[in-house]
Amino acid sequence: MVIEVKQANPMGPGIDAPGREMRYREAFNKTLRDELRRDPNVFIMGEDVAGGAGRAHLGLVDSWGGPFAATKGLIQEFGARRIKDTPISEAAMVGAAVGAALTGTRPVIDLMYFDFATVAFDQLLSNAAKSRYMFGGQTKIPITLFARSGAGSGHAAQHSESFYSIIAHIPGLKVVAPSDAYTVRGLLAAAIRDDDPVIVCNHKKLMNLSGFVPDDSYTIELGRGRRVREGSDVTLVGMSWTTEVCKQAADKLAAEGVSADVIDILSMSPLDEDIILESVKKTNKVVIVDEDTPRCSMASEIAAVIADKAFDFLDAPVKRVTGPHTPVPYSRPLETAFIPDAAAVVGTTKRLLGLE
Amino acid sequence: MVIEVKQANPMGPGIDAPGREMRYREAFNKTLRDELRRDPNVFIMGEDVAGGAGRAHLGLVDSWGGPFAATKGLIQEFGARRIKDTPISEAAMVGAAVGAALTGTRPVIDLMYFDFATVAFDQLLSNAAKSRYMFGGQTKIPITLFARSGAGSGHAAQHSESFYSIIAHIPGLKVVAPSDAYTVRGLLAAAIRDDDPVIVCNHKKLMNLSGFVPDDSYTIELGRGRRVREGSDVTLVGMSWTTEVCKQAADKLAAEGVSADVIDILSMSPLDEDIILESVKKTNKVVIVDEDTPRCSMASEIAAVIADKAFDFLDAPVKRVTGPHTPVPYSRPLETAFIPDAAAVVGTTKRLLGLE
Amino acid sequence: MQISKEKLAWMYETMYRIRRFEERLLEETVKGNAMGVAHTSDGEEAGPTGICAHLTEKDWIGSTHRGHGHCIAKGVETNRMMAEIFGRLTGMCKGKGGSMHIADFSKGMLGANGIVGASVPLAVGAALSARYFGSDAIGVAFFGDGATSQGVVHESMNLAAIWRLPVIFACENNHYAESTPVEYAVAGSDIADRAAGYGIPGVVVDGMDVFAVYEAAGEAVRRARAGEGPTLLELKTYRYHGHYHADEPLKYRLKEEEDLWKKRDPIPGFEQRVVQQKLMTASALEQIRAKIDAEIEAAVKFALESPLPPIEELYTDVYVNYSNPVQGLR
Amino acid sequence: MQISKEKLAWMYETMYRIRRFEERLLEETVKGNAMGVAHTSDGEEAGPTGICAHLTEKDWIGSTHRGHGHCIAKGVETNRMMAEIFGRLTGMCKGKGGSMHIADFSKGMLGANGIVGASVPLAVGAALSARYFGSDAIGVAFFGDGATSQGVVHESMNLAAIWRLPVIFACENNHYAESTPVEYAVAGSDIADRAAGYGIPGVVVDGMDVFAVYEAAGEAVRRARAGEGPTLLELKTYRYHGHYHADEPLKYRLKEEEDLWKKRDPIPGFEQRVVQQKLMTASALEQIRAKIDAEIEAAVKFALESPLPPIEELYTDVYVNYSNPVQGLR
Ligand SMILES: Cc1ncc(C[n+]2csc(CCOP(=O)(O)OP(=O)(O)O)c2C)c(N)n1
Ligand SMILES: Cc1ncc(C[n+]2csc(CCOP(=O)(O)OP(=O)(O)O)c2C)c(N)n1
Ligand SMILES: [Mg+2]
Ligand SMILES: [Mg+2]
Repeated sequence: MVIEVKQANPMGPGIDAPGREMRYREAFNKTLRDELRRDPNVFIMGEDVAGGAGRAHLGLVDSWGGPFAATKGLIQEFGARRIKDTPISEAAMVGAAVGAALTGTRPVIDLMYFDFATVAFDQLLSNAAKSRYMFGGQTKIPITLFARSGAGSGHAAQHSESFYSIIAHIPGLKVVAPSDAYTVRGLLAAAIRDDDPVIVCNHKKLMNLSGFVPDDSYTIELGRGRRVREGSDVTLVGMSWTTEVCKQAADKLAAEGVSADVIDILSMSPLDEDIILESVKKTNKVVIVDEDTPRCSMASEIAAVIADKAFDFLDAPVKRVTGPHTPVPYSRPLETAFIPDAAAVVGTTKRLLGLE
Repeated sequence: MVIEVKQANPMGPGIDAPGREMRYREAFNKTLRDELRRDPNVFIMGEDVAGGAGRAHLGLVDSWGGPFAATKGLIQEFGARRIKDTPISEAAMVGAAVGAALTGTRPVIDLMYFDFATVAFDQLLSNAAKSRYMFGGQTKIPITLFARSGAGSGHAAQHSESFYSIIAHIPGLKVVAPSDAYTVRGLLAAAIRDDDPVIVCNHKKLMNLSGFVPDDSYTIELGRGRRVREGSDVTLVGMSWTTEVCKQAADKLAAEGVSADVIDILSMSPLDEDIILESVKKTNKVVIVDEDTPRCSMASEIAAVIADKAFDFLDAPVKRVTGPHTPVPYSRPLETAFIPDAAAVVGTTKRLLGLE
Repeated sequence: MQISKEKLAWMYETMYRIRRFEERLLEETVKGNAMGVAHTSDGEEAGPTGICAHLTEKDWIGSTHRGHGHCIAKGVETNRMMAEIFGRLTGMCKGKGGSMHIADFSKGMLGANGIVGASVPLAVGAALSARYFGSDAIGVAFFGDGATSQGVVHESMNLAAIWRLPVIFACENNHYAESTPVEYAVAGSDIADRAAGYGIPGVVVDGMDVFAVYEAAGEAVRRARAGEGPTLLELKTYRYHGHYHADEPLKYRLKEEEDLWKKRDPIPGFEQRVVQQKLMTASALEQIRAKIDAEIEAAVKFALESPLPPIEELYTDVYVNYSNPVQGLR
Repeated sequence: MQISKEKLAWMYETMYRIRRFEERLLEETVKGNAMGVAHTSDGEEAGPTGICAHLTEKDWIGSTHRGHGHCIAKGVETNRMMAEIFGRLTGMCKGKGGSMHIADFSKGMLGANGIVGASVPLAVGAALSARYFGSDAIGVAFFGDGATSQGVVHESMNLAAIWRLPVIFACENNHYAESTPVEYAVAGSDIADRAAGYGIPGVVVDGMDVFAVYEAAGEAVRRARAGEGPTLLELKTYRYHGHYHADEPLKYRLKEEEDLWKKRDPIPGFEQRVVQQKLMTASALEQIRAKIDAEIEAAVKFALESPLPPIEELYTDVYVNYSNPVQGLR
């Protein structure tokens, strides 16, 4: 089933389908289960995805259930053949997943924290991304990787990365960043069914938020963004957690009489340039909000696309609101200050509109 | 000595210093020697940087001299203590370099091909870049890494990367890309003397080009770009090899009556925003030329900076001329087509100026 | 094995300091006073204590996400550690690092590290420096059983072996990596067996017995200082609590197993032995405990009363010099 | 060890095909007909031949930058290999991969790979697939002595060992990684010794003797297919030429050493043995050589006469589906 997303209110009862409210993490888990049922070639690998590996004989199963309970309850239904606990060997895991994908399976990898993509980075860049091209299109690499990104949980510099841009930069990879329970279900399903390597970024701050999710399985096309607020004075572009921030900012701006169009990009590669350009052509002003550090970021890319392709429609500088060019600090007040918030977006927008 | 770079002709006799023409690779090697002499805490590690390791007793020394002869002739003067051949363990090498830097030495690492940064990527991102911050400024990490970037030598997808943007994205790291024999000497010396981790990218196509190099040692400040052609109609921004491409394009454009200001950024992080913005404020039009793939690239970053900070001066869309969103192909005609050339820059510029 | 009175007292004090620190930290974490995640190492005290007993401030150690014990054994002050975990400006890293990134370069502590395996190349690098400068300092890498599956650990062992670097690979095999049992994730029988592949000694050590650790480490330190190259020590040990403060270990291990390990607790084991052998008196031990109890209470108080870092700290310490900083584009 | 007549002939043909391919390729490279860098494997023919003799098209191999021998032993057509190296559209990868990226999925050849060590996790992944599908196919990872220093190789061995995957780790120890001697870069005595750390068999094999390789590989293949897990084979061998076409190996090794190895050349060694043992006649061998000589000449001609890929090929094969391609911003 492909559910049509009603632009006006894509996350609530606007979706014509039976469903219910559930948390992001629940929608994620449910989708993994759906896809494992749907396609016998799909299997999951990762550290502690079941947990307590090899201890079923002691009555200990599903002892961990994956980080943030992503894979909780799956081993009971699918067994250790399809829910595979691994050693702490991300490079071998991703490399083996590529090898397995090249030979007919569809591996899904839990990388735990997004930061740990770094230890498997060569496997991503040199094998997952390039094999199809280097081998002249002989093969495909249907792997899905997922990981938790973002600051906000007191995990400090090595567990709080948002470097989507690094992945989006790489030809051969795809990257998506769901922003709520509805989109994680559709994007994760699309990622797993896609024949190319896809990285799914789940922001920690989204995990426990609830939203409407249809009962039936559905996909959201990779490479399509969505409009989450309709407005005319300024375009706010959000991604992952900052879509939530942009919605909050739009609500505050509305209270001050400023009508913001909020675009949630959802896919970072491919990027839905059209929905962004269309909005900017309408509002003539744009603020791009990205938690990641600023240099060569998704925010930079979107700004560059706009400055090229919507230049004639722009009435004001293209603004970026991003994290600072620093690692993520530990202490809560600093960590909070790192993450772009609604106040920052409102402030930048009002200055842009000459309202402050 | 700090040599003043005369803006008009920074590479030729305009530099008031005795010197001579030499190849890029020779200037590189000479600088390593200078810095090894200058500071006893500087040492070099890498695969085959001397070559034939452990065979001096057979009369075999300096058997390889590093990729592209970067380290040729150094072991004779500095010995195996300071010119250290390593196994093919980039991650351990970079990690150990960080550990060594944290404890008082100044390691210089030859990563061979830029692509191999991927296998050491975690050490760069999680340790080299973050240690100072995570540890509250207790320490510094004075390491220099150098590697060969770019397409053009028939090495195909896994040996032709230009992903500077990935490194420039990371807070805590610095990246420079010399564009000729003069700048490689100054930037490499500055990198080695700098107290932060610096990555020096040497484009393969620059290696054998010659240019004027002063005899005395000098540094070029990290974070400063330079103007290599003075012009008024359009700004061309180049980096690494594409500076050469921009110069060629500027010459062709000059022949057609178009006066191009060519900015060579030299440093990617820190980025000299001022020199770019100043030029754009003068010419009101800009074409950024980057061999790297386009998404979240240095070209994107520069475009984003311009679209924000020079918006009011822009008369036309901000244009990027980059490699395509593909890996680097092997076959020569395809590889040649991958790399932005002067014709592409001229074409884009003329379209931008309404001349085509 | 001869151990001086001072060293014995130091060992007891250190083990007990680690224990109290971890216990109190867990309590404070549950109360919400520690800002982030906390991985405690109670149960594993004998390892860092027995090893660091041989080290001075000029030696270097690399540590892990479970690093409090390493820090303490290397002499890092508990009040500045506690303050760090509480996110305070008075913390070892001004509150910017937290539990997983406590470092003290003045004490030869290269930093706890949140990336599994990272301690290993860093300690090798410190050993490389020591050799470079001709000092007799050594590096010690603490890492877990789970970390043996990180490629860089292997690379580092090979590198240290071919260069005969003065480094000790101290693998704390506490039998679990998160919930994953070592017998599932690590091939081969003992982790110490890996050493043979690099032509270096690999020694299985009772990581619950500080005397056994002290002895094995003594030989490894001697080798390192003498230029004979690295040693791999596998310390068989156990963490009493979960992987982190909120983890419930009985989901993946049996109560019986926990009980067996706790019977071999390094602290009472030490007490019995020194009292029996009349090396220390019960009241001397008691005095040490009282002193440490007070120290840790003071550390909690110090941390709680310390100021949070000002927002400007967000932007500092990224570089030594950076000409064009970008402070977030707000 | 019983070897059928057909297999014997296949072995000879394969070794000689590799030899001729490499020799002719070097000549063509010097002429400028091969577009990029070429790493040749003459001297090392016995390894891939003796191993692949046990494999069928459903088995998988992973390969290296020095991959021509692996390709040929696994049945990849020499004309399409040569065309690939000449950058032609008729090449195995349409000229987009070149020497370091020849793959043939129809033959179970997972691709040569320019990243040292990369073959290893890929072959482990193929073995994982085989196990997943319940087939008795196996994976073989060819890699060099230098590659043992890449962390992912270690990680992959551990992973394969704990999962008892049907994979063979075929380390071609040709004693050099570029100019670096194995005794400098690789700690321990034999690379095969590393296996013990993972609890799997490690076997040193005379990599210049195809019969020795065939025998050792036979047992490794049997183990793998029987579900007994991986084996590490260390094939002691030698590359006759430099690291790549322009390298001069006498800068880092002695003529005497080269001569000693060449005395043990696998091809004349094979000839003498089969003729002596009357398993094949000199004229049969001669016929095979003539056939192969002609085949390789034809391959060179095929490659030279083949078209270059059209520029549009630059943009294809990046993804299976990608909704918004960016074709370079020109
Ligand atoms: C590269 C990397 N992968 C995964 C993790 C997540 N992680 C943190 S601790 C841990 C388990 C470590 O086990 P072990 O090395 O045995 O140390 P222990 O926790 O038992 O002290 C894991 C998987 C990480 N921090 N780094
Ligand atoms: C990760 C990585 N580091 C470095 C290189 C450069 N390089 C290519 S081949 C080679 C030597 C490989 O030696 P070995 O594994 O023994 O294989 P051999 O060339 O002897 O067949 C090196 C260092 C690379 N391709 N990949
Ligand atoms: Mg453990
Ligand atoms: Mg070799």
